[in-house]
Amino acid sequence: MTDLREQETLEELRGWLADNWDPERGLVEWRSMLADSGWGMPHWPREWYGRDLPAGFTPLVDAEFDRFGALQVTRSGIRMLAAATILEHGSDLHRQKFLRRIITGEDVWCQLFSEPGSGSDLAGATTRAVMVGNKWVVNGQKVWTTSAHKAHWGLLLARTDVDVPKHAGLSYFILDMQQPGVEAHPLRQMNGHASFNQVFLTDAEVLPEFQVAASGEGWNVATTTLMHERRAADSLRSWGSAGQPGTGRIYEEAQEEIRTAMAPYSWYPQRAGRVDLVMPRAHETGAIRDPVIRQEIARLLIMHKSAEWTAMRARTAQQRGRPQGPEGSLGKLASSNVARLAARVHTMVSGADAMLAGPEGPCDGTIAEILVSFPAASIAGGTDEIQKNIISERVLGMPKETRFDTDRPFRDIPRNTVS
Amino acid sequence: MTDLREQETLEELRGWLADNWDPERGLVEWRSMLADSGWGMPHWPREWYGRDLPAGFTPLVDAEFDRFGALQVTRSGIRMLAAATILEHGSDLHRQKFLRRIITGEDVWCQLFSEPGSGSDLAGATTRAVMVGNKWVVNGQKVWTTSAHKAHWGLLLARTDVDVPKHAGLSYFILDMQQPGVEAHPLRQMNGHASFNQVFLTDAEVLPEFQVAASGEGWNVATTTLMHERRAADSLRSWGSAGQPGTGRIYEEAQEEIRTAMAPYSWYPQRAGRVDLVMPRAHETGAIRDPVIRQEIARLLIMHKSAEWTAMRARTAQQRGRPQGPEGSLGKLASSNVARLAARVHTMVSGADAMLAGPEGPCDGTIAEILVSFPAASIAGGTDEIQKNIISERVLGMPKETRFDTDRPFRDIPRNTVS
Amino acid sequence: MKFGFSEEQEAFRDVLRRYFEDRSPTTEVRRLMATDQGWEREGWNRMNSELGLAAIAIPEAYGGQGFGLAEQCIALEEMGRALVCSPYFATAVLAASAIELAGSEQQKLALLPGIASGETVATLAFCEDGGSWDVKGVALEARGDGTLHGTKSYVLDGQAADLVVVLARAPGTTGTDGLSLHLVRGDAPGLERRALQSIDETRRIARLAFDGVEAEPLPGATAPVMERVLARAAICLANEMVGGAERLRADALDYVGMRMQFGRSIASFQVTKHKAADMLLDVELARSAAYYAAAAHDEADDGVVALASLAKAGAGEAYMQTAIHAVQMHGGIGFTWDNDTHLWFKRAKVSEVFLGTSAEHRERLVAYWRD
Amino acid sequence: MKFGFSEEQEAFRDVLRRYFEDRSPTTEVRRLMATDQGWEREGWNRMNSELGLAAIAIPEAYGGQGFGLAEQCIALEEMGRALVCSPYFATAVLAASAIELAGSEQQKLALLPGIASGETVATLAFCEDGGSWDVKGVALEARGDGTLHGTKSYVLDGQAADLVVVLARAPGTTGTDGLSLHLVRGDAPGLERRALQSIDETRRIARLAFDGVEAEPLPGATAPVMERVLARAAICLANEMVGGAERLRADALDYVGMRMQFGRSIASFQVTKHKAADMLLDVELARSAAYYAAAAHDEADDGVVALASLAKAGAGEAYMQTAIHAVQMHGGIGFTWDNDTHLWFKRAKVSEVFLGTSAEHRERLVAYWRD
Repeated sequence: MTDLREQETLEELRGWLADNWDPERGLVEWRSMLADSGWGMPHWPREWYGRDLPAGFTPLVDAEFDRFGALQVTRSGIRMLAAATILEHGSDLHRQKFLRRIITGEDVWCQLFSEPGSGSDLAGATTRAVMVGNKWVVNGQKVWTTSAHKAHWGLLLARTDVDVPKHAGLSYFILDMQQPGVEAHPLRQMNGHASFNQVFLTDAEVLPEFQVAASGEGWNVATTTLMHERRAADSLRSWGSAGQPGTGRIYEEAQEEIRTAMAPYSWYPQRAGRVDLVMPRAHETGAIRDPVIRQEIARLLIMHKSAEWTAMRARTAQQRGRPQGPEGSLGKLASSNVARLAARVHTMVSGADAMLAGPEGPCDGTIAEILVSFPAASIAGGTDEIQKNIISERVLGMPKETRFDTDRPFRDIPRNTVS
Repeated sequence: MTDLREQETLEELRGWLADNWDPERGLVEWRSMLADSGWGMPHWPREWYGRDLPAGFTPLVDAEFDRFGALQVTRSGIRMLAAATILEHGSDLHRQKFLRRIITGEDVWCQLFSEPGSGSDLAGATTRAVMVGNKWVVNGQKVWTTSAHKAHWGLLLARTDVDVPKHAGLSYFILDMQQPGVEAHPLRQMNGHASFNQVFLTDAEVLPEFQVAASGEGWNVATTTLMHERRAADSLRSWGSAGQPGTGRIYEEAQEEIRTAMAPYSWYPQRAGRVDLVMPRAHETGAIRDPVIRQEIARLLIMHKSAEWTAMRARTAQQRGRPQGPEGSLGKLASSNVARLAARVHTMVSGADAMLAGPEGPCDGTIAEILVSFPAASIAGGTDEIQKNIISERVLGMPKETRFDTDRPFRDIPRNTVS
Repeated sequence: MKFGFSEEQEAFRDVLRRYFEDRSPTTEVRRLMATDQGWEREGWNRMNSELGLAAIAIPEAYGGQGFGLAEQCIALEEMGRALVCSPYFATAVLAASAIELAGSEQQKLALLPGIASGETVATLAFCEDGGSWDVKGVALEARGDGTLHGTKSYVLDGQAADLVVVLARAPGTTGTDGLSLHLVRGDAPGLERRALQSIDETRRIARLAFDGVEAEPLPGATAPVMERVLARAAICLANEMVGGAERLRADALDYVGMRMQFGRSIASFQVTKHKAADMLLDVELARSAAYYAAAAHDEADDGVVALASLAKAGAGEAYMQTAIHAVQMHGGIGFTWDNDTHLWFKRAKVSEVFLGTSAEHRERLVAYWRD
Repeated sequence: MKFGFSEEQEAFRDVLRRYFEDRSPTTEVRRLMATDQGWEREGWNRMNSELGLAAIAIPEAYGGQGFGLAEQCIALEEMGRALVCSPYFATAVLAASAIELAGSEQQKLALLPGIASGETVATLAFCEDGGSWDVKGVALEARGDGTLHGTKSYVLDGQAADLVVVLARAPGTTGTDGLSLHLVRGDAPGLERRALQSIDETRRIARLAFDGVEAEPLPGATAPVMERVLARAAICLANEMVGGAERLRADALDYVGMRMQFGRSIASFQVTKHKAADMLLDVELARSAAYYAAAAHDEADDGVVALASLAKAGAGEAYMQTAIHAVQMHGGIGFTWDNDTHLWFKRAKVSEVFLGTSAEHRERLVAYWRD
């Protein structure tokens, strides 16, 4: 876009905001206006709630909302993965039925990809979808599903053909979560939280028009969803730490929405090791005077700051339009090392108190939560092992692991008997 | 053997020693008498310098030599690997020609297995032996060969057929090392020592009768040699630390022989990390007062003592006739961890002095030698990676690595271009 | 010293392993850890009547079996392996050692038979709010009138114990001077007991407040005696930890052997194999140190205090490392409540600091061995 | 703070990399390390006349190029990568910083141009036989008559330097009091210089004995100034170390990619792949810290002394770990003299303790950051 067009567009937006923004509106009402005007998703097509603006222009639009003190659409969570997937691979029926309520936030979505038997190996899914009469009938079990218990719709990856190689036998569906064949049970973690669900699908039904793309195209569609997942995780973080609200009904509703959406993630900072608590705790317990513990604190701070600066280097490179280099891919691995070391250091700093959980435990139990949450840092979102495979193969160009499961019918591949 | 037979045998030995032992004899003269009498190798067959006694009886015989103050045959070094291999796989010609001079120590032997292109993968040897006229003609390069420059005979593994799978195309020869086609060059290590040789074979010749077993049987024969190698390494250590000599010509000759044989191994204790020096050095430098260094010293001592006790458990189990369990296989891996940690601790203890090599360096340069020798501990005699493969596959029964090189002609296997 | 187990000892271990496999599967552990007390008299009594476990190391003269620490450590290793919920450690290790080493003949005759039979559940109240297992950190006062004033914390099974052995000091003393041990009934007036919530739900700890509690002194409590009590406890804990680490290791190995991803067993990935080899080495080294320390104790080796610290520090690192690897080898499943790995993971974490952190024991080791 | 390199800086790096690839291949490194001095005037002069490297960070007013530490660190990273044999670190880092920060205007005008042009090879004599890079460890005396008495050790290029900047203290002072810096010509009467044999043959160190050597004082030497000199040196060393570590990492990766065992590339083994990933992470984290510290220095960040220690400790661990992995990935070949890996391995070992050990720098970091 030329600078001139930019200026005109932003002026138009300012006018529109001046005419329409009112903090006493309801959240859904305001978002409906954003959907209709296209200002909520300016890079989407005009016919689907957007304004056909280039993607790079969206940050400028958002900045204008900020300056104005107006709320923008919350571009977070599974529903945005759904939107991206539907825009790219869905039918007009899907776009018509789902996109608007994704923008307004009225529908809750969940992602039904992982299974107990295929953690790192998503394409090994065994949940079956079979056409019976004029409907797809789905049976199987999904896991690590956030919000399944309150979701309206689920993005489902299921196997429709076992006689072709694994990636070729998958199909992609939009599943009505509020039907009898869908049961969501909370999945309790070792830290006591239950942020995820297991979803049992027993003769759950999907109308043929709710299939996304053709049968056998499921892996391809899922790849689109997954590509947006990492980005969504980042925006989730910034959503959770969103700034001070203004005064008015809409801010209250937005805060309430954030609280609800963030509740399952309350332990995520602990999972990452809470490096921020190390120094204050060391002063509190007197461990700061112990030269042995000081060494471990230093090790942790060195690793943590170096990882932060590595991420900063990656961002700087990106902003200068350079290829990002290896720094980006290394972040996940670094953060799992930091979490593990942080748990070690917190243990040393707390000494015998490291045994205590609950409100009497150090920092109201936060230290205990670190000590029983950090193992998730090296598992969730791709295990350390998967990260190292990716770094060695994609960043360092080393040979790929020989695969034994890609060139023969799925039914012949050895599969899990345990989960 | 019954206890009665045992007693008779030992009495016979005592009588023989009383009649024959004389510390003023030459070493070779005495060992010739041991060969003729069979007392030097009592578990060998009577026809080949032994007495057909059960292997378990040998320690009793040796103890009797000790009590008497008489020298026994030195059962160490490559020559003993040669003897074991020849006894098991050799022809009578080989036994006749070599065994006696192995016992007397007149012949020096070396082992020509490793090649620059096949370190961990001995069966990948590419040195070729081709029958030309009525002789085998050998071309290739061997490496990590101790004593090649002064050896009379070499145990050679060479490829005689490239059209069969790798293990099936190897043959085993006894090579005359003092012929023109054999050139031994010292191989200098990063620590400055040159304990090994590279051996270049250029149209070296082997008479057909000096082949051991049939063509294509080489890997099988080599396995016998390798089985005895570990045991030889142990006895080498005890040989090197053999007790006080008595007085007399034979003791002097034996000491001289040990000195010569041990010279290439002078840095081996440093390779292992010299844990024994840590405490004295820490007192000397004052590092013993540094709580941070004390922690690292403790870590090292814990690992070192635990490894020692693990070896002790293995020996105790063996003595009680129990299966040895995993303890034995773990020793090599533990000692490489100890060496690495010891180098770290020595660095901390020495501080800036850790930079200094040579006579002015700490402990007359011994610390420096540790710091540039310890990496060999995790490589020599099987890398850490190979040890972990062995432990996981043979001890823990985990699946073997998929092989791509065992079921097709050797000529079709991708091979090294670099060494 | 040569060491290793006799046929009888191996047979004893086999009996215990089968017993606990039968009596203490993880379903039972999960049931008990959800109870208020964390264990039940019934199972505890059965364990003692059928196997006489609390009696193992107590001298025959006091109603025990008169075996050594080596035998007791076999039991502890197996209990650590099965994560048995019981007051064994508090009673048969901590309290029994304190009474045996510091009690008068009369006290031993009066108290040890009850402990040996399992009838008396007892514990040792050693450290206080600072969390230090160094006698220098003791502040609780035993006054001239025989009453105790102060608090103890992290007391194993402190809330359930019938009998509490309490470490105190004379008013005005510091360091290693003026120490004394005292017997207090669990229901003594002036004693207030409050459960602390531990990360490890299979083993309970409590905070005990003494407000002028009348107590009976044990005559032999000095700093060196307390050092021996702690050394014995550390050796026992090290063996228990080795049992837990071995269980985690073996279970993780089984799991990766059964688990398929990408059409192959996870156990076939070289990285998994090497991790399994490292785990075996970690556990075997810790095991050797734990066994050696127990054997040295029974041979009345002077160096046993140092060896106890060595074993405790070694086992502490190995157990936690093994637990971290074990969760990782299970992947997402290993982070769930329903998977059993976290039960041992949490025991590992708590054992790492109980009786002193690994760093503290390393420091002690060097202090003992520096000459 | 955002940080990263400008186009100009990247271009500068490219020029240097090509230059050193051409001028300092390992054949040349091996040739020079076998000489008495470890480097040659000819190559040193060429490097300065063609690239002006010694001048980079010296202010323009004193004949330098007036760039920041960031630019100098690019040069050091590339020198570390190529293991260039030269007196650069001694001259352009140690001596130049000391003179710039503690010299009088007149001294700077007199001395820095010679250093910037490469004509003057100089060094800083800081630590003594105890091997401490803490000013408190300085014992060498500067007497009232302007003469120096005492010894200095581990002096980089101390035997070859034309000019030695010597850290001393006034008789009777201790700690951070009474410090002073002095200029001494390499051939001054009463100065005895003796080469020390270093593990790292590519970089020479010497012991200097001062027996009443007449010296010219620099007026500005105080403990805080020396702290800044050391911080600058530590940042420079960290960047040099990162260059070396990266070279080791990249070379080992190339090697395993070419090396076949068992009919497949060693690089195809999962354990090798994961080790390569870990090595990349180690080096990248150390790199970020080294770059950040240099950038902070140029922004006159108050925290630069702490950041220097952070960068030095981080690079120290990463370099040595990378060197150990690199030898291992080469297998037996990596332990031979003819393979180049050991050249960097030894530099890594020496750099680990030069300017203070990693543990010392970690301790300093916490001391700075504790509030």
